[in-house]
Amino acid sequence: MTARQRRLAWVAAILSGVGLSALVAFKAFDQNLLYFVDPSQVVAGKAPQGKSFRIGGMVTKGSVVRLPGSLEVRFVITDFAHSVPIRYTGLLPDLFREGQGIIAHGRLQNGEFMADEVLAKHDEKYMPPEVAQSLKTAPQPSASLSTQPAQGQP
Amino acid sequence: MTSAQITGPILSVRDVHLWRGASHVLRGLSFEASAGEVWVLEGANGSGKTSLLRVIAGLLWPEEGSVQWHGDALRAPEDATAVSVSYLAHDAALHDDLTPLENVRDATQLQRVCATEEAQTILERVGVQIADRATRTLSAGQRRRVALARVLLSHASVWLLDEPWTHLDAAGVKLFQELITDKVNKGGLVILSAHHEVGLPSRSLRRLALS
Amino acid sequence: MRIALRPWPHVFVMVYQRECRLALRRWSQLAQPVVFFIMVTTLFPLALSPEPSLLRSIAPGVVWVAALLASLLALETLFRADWDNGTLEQWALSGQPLAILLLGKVSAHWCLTGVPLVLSAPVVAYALGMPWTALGVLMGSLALGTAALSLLGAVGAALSLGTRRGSVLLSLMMLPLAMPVLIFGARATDLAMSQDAPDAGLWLLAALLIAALSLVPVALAAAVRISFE
Amino acid sequence: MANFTWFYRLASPPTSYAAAGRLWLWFAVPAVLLIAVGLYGGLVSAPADYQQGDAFRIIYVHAPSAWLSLLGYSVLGVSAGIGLIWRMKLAHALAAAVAPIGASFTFLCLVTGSLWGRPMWGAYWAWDARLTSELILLFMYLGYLALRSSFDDVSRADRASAVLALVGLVNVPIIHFSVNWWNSLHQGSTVLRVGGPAMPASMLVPLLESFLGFTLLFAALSCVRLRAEILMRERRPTWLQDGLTVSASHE
Repeated sequence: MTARQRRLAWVAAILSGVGLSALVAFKAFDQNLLYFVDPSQVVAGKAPQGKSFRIGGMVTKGSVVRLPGSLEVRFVITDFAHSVPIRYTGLLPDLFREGQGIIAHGRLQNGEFMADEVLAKHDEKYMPPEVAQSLKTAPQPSASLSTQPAQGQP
Repeated sequence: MTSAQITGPILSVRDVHLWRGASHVLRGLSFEASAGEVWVLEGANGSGKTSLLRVIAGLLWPEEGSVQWHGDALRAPEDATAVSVSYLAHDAALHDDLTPLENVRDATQLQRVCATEEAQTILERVGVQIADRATRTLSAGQRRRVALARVLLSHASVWLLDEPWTHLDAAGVKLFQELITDKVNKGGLVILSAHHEVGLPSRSLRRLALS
Repeated sequence: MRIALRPWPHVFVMVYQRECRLALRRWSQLAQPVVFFIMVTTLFPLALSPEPSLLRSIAPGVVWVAALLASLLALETLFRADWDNGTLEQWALSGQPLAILLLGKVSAHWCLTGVPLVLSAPVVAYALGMPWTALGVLMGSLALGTAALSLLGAVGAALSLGTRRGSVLLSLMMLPLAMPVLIFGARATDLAMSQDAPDAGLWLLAALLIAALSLVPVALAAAVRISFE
Repeated sequence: MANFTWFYRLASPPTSYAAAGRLWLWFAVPAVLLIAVGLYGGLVSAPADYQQGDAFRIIYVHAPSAWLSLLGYSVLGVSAGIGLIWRMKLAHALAAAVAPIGASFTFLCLVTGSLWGRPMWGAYWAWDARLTSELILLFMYLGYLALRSSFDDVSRADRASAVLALVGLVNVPIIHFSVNWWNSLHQGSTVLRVGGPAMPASMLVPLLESFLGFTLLFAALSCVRLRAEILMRERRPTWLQDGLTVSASHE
């Protein structure tokens, strides 16, 4: 083998190694890669029992109840198919509001999700408040799409 | 390649420049070495003898100039010089936790199969009797002898020896002068560095003074 | 002039055997990473509290961080002796592919330090109250992960040859790069403990190991060559 | 080989020193103008966001620095590769010049990101995927700089850190993926999302201006630092002393 052939053999070996590694990595994508559980999975009993996990969904309009004299909040999140009630004590982030996507961390207890952390997921849109106002008043069938929580997506 | 190496010089060093930090160690050095020659690199400490040997071996890359073996530009040591060059550095490349026998045998086995008896014989020839003790117990001179046994075992046609007789006693120096003379008479090429008289036959001796 | 060289698989085996021989002559050094691994993991119950549910929830992270640190610590001196005495130079000049020789050295190193780590996992798992059902995944993921870490860390060890402060430097360079191994390994262990499918994490670890096996030897050879200059 | 003579000429220290000296002003002046215009547009004239209010304005610094942190590492990795393969000293000098700049922008990105996070998520630091990736990127820069600084010999430092930069460059997408896999809670990309930017022009134009402005600033800073690197490395050849005495005699 000449030096050139030897170098080519090296390159071929490395490339096939990297290719094989990519193949194996893609094998991993066949598996469950969800980062958080949605309410439908909770209702279907697919959520981890007795263990904390993340739940993601949209805060149902008109569901937020604050207990007077404490920091406790109750609300319901939905993925537009099923809903799960959530209970949380603590300060909520600014972006938390009804109709907004959130992710909560905690565990299930008697069908209720006891959150120890609530994180607001802000969407990908930036607009002046007037524009947002006019969007809200005008009938917008597609608007709900963008406010849905991005499921299983980074 | 086979025809070229018989006629032309084995090694040509052309206009090699080397800086170490801010100091210009080798300044446009050139020479050609052929089979049957002993080249002695002479010069004071810090004159670049070791650096030049390392450039020739391919461990150091010169900033300018080229080192060619048999007319091929040297790229990586294993491309052109492999097997036919044996390099003895300041450090003898011996692992303290291995025995001298294991050390020389492992080194040789990288290139060819080497039986224990063969290694044993060579070690005895260079005067190392205690081949099965840990190398850490050996004296500096004994280590040097073990390292030279490795050079002998390599069957290389070119020897690069950095101060080969450091730490050796008079008998040891004499032994290696004989070995080098023998090597050159058989058509080998030896390049060594030294800072005093080497006592080698002047017929094949070439000197290269480094400043 | 070129003598027929021994085929490289033979040389790989030869280097592997040399490393094992050397390691067995210093077997007390060999035990150090395992002892470190077990000690660090058992520090957590002492520092936090021995409450089983707490230990169980932090167990995957603790085990993996300890394994990561133990691997890096063990690698620190991997090339030092052979670099100091000039053996690596001889390897580079031998005409054999330096990458293969170094891979042989790292493989032996993993067998001698990584495998004991994997084998000691049951002790650690028991101490942290991990369920026995997760033990298989823990050991499997540790085997894949420590192998990848040995390869990656070896590059760091080779790069820090000839520097003034090897030990902290190695961790500083390699910890960020080792993050994926930590994430995948701890995640797979965590999933296995909660009786979920850990497959994704294991596959990803395997992918990392294969990628490291194909790319690291070249980087190692380059790093070692640079250290000669 | 002959086709690349211009390349080698450019790569010679005297030429590149002079070129970087001329280029940096060409980058710096538009950079300052664009950043001024972009920041004025973003911080003053653009309307507040309908959800995030005025806090969203930090995007005008945050997003360009995030982009530059990645650009910096790519420049670092690519020039390290060129330096290793073609043994080109200029490429190593560029890598050495760019690394601290990239690290600074990474740091800036983290600081602005956590300032943004306080009103948005309710915490300065959320273990969000992008922030975490950015943090690991900062650690990679720091590891690179640590390795570089632990060699006495410049050429060895160049080549060893180049290997590390390349290993890091291969690792960047893997780290990014693994961090995403581990946790995710950040908006998708705003400007580059499919179907065009989801931003009105009054917000978008200043953003693009500041992107371009900061990128030019990055280029200008790189030129200045590259000159310093070349000066430091080329103390020995005479072209420098000649050049310096010539320019001194002109004044």
